[in-house]
Amino acid sequence: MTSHPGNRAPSLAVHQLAFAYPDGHQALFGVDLTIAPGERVALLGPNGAGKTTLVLHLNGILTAGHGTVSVAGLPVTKDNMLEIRRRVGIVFQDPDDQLFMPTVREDVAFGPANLGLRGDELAERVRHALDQVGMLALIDRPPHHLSFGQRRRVAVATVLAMQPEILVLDEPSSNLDPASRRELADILRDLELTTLMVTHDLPYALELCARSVILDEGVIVANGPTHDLLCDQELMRSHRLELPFGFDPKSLAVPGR
Amino acid sequence: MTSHPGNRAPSLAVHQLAFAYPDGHQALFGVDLTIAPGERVALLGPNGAGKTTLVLHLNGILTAGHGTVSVAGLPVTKDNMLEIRRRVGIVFQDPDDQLFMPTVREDVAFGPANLGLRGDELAERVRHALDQVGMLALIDRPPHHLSFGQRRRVAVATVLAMQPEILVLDEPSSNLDPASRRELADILRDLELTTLMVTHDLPYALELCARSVILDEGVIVANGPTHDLLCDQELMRSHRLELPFGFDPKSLAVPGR
Amino acid sequence: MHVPDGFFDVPVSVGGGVVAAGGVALCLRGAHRELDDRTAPMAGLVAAFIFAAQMINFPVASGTSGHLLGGALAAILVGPYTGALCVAVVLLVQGVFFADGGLTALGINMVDMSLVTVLVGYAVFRGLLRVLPSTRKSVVASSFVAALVSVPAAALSFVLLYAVGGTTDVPLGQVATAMLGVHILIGIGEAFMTALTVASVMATRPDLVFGARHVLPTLELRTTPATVGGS
Amino acid sequence: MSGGHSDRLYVPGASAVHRLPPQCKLVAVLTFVLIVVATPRDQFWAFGLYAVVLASVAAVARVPAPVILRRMVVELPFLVFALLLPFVSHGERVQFFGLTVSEAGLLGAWNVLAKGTLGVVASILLAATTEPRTLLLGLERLHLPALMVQIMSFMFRYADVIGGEMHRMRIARESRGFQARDVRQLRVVAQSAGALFIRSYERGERVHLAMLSRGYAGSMPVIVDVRAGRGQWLTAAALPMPALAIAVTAWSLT
Repeated sequence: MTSHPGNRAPSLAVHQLAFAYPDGHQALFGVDLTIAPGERVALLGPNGAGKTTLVLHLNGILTAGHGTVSVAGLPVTKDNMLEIRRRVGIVFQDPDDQLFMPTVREDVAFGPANLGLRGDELAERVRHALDQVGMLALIDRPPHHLSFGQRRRVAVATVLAMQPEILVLDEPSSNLDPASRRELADILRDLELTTLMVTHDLPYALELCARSVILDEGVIVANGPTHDLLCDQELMRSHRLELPFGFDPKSLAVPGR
Repeated sequence: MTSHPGNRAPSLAVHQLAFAYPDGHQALFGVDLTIAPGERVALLGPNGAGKTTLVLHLNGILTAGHGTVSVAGLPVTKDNMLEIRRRVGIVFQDPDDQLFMPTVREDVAFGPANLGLRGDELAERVRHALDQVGMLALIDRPPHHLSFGQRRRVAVATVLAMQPEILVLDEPSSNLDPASRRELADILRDLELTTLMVTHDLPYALELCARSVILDEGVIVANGPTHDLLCDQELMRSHRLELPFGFDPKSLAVPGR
Repeated sequence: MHVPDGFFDVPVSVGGGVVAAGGVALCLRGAHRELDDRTAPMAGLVAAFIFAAQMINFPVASGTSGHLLGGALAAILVGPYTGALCVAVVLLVQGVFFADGGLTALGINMVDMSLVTVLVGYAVFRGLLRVLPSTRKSVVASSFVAALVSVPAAALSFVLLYAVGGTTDVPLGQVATAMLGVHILIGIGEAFMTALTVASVMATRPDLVFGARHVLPTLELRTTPATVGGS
Repeated sequence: MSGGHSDRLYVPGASAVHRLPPQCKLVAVLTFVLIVVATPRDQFWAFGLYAVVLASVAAVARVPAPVILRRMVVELPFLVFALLLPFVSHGERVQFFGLTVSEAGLLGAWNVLAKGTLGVVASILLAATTEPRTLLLGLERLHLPALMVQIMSFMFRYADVIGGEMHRMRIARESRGFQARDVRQLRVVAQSAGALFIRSYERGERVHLAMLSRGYAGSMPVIVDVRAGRGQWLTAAALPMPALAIAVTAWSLT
């Protein structure tokens, strides 16, 4: 499903993006970020660094004060908003915000139905997406009857059903118990989809993403292999990114894709 | 403030506690747990193990179907509920559930004011509690406008202001960025207060608590030094407690108190 | 005061239904004008809030407790159209899904508890704000009076409808006096609850109090020349 | 533990009543209740027969009697009102169990009690045999405005979420020694309500963002639809048709 010929346009290209909120508070000061097809990248940074603001630019919820965003070559503009929102699948932090329909089936169908899919084709999309996250058995359940970990997985399926070019996850590991955390990691790895993962969870970033970027005060201050960044104690500390107790990336082999 | 003579009654003594919800679902099947004054204990266990049910028994929000709970020698009964709620300070997982007043000051004053404190004594309690969590400077701000990490710390202060015998924390590290996580750990360590910490965050448990208990399917299945439990891979796996990627307790010295 | 079936005769029940349908249609249009494509989720969440808030029991006198009706509160917080719409949705759900209030009396219930409370409550609120100084205290005080008046107003509209289509011949003057008396008492509870809730929202998110947006302070501009080196 | 109560209404089952399309059931119940309301109050036997009709529906749907009785408590406030009617009404006085009461008032009380109770039981049966979700689809088929149905749908989805937040806020309050004893505590209760409103409103904004992110452009896609055939409409008529026959007889006897 996701073969990536080498000469495709980057899945995501952010160029010199700057943005100020209407109240005058400037959150982004010229962000550059390129993600190749099939890559998994972690977006790290302290609270208030501008991570959420950046994410909301990727699918045109916020529109740039300056600079450009393009997804697989298509620029984010008013005219092609529907196609952009198909291509960029954002999984928000609280699954209760994302699962707003009465049943799992309808929730997963919501996105593709907005794209015009109907009937068998729609049903097949829904089944496939739920199958990818291992939640097919719960298709007729109301979302509020699921456990938190199950809801997070269904939230991922709602976005997969749109067959996105890039998956953007906001704190995917938050509030998960250890087993659910690992199960989600396995799912994300198996998807083999271009992924941008916004997270505070540095071990999770290292486990899943070969490359990381650090955003602080509205600019990208570091960009490189996750393992290298995490081992640079000076860099990490200066951006309020401290490794958790007992976690030593130096002792680990660099995880492959 | 917290000197602990050796022959005091245990801060918390739970004996043969069993409980079923009105719908018939039994959540606890005879729990025994004793915590000595000044001890910090982690309560581990998978989702649905009964952890929240147990916590709500500690201050009498739920009352036992069978068995007893006592706090510093005082049994949890209807007659001494106010004193029990002073003695047991619960910090809930979502600070938004706990903070509802227009300012930080009023929120922290809420508990001690319910105990009858007024005037200078109340003001002093509030200032002291906020000082303990390093939030004194934000005393006049609306909690709603603080960052998540700041709200979690204010939530701890709302409970400290009641000068509890035992501090009970539900997932204290959830949703915190790495620096806020460490800052909270420093605060909790400095408090030197009897603490029961309900958590999925195994590294955090190891960092802060010398002893852990594992609750699964409504019974305590393990009780011992946190380091030993975490190193017992068979035990951990069988209760859906998996260590996060890159975290190896065996490589660590046992942290002292 | 969710009226059950059998209280009103068929013509008044049907008439109430027609008026309610017209009123709700008007509110749908008004809410859509205010909220645009946010109408469905926002009105849905506000309706869920009212539904939950009606379950909050607050102490009235020793032993007894009351609960919020919420018409005036909804109108002040989210505007009259969305407010009336949300209360109407709550009544519809209570009637159809919880058997609380008769199906044939649904129209009458909506007219009394949604349209009349919101209309009267919001009119009083805005009227008072027009004559009072533009301060937070005025907003809170106006909320108090608006809620206080809205409850007996609903009771009065009930009595009027009963005079037209009630199924039992009762001395209307006495009933009106009794209904008003009881509902002024209920209104006092409603007024305290509404005013205090509006005050607490004003303290944290004043922009979320629809009826008082014009009371928001304008941005402060500091035009003094900057000192080099800071303070 | 779960804060909401919308789940408790539905009594799962696979009876003929459960299987009927929701729009058929809605129309059947509404027609039935209208007929009951229009029946002359002094034809006491008619109301007995209506009760028999409802009891047979309950039997076919296998909704246990205790469930129905328990839910009938919503009617209680009006029971009190009905009991007052004989004492305050105009008209001739009669002796009734040793009390002097108004004859018209006595009939009025009977009228409200009988019709109100039949209406409540009919609504309970509707909610007990139809999932809320399905009932919403039925309302949509009956041309309730789509926006209205969507608002109700969001309300159902989030009533439990907000109820849960409210429940947790109450536990957190009580854990800090709060007890709502008298009027003086009203301020605290109202502040919680204010905080709950802000949380609900902000969640609404986040839900809207999540909808936009999945291609929402102002109209909800129709994903599930329920159609009713002639046979199902005829089956549903088994409730209002006997009622109509009873009512016509009752009218002709007055």
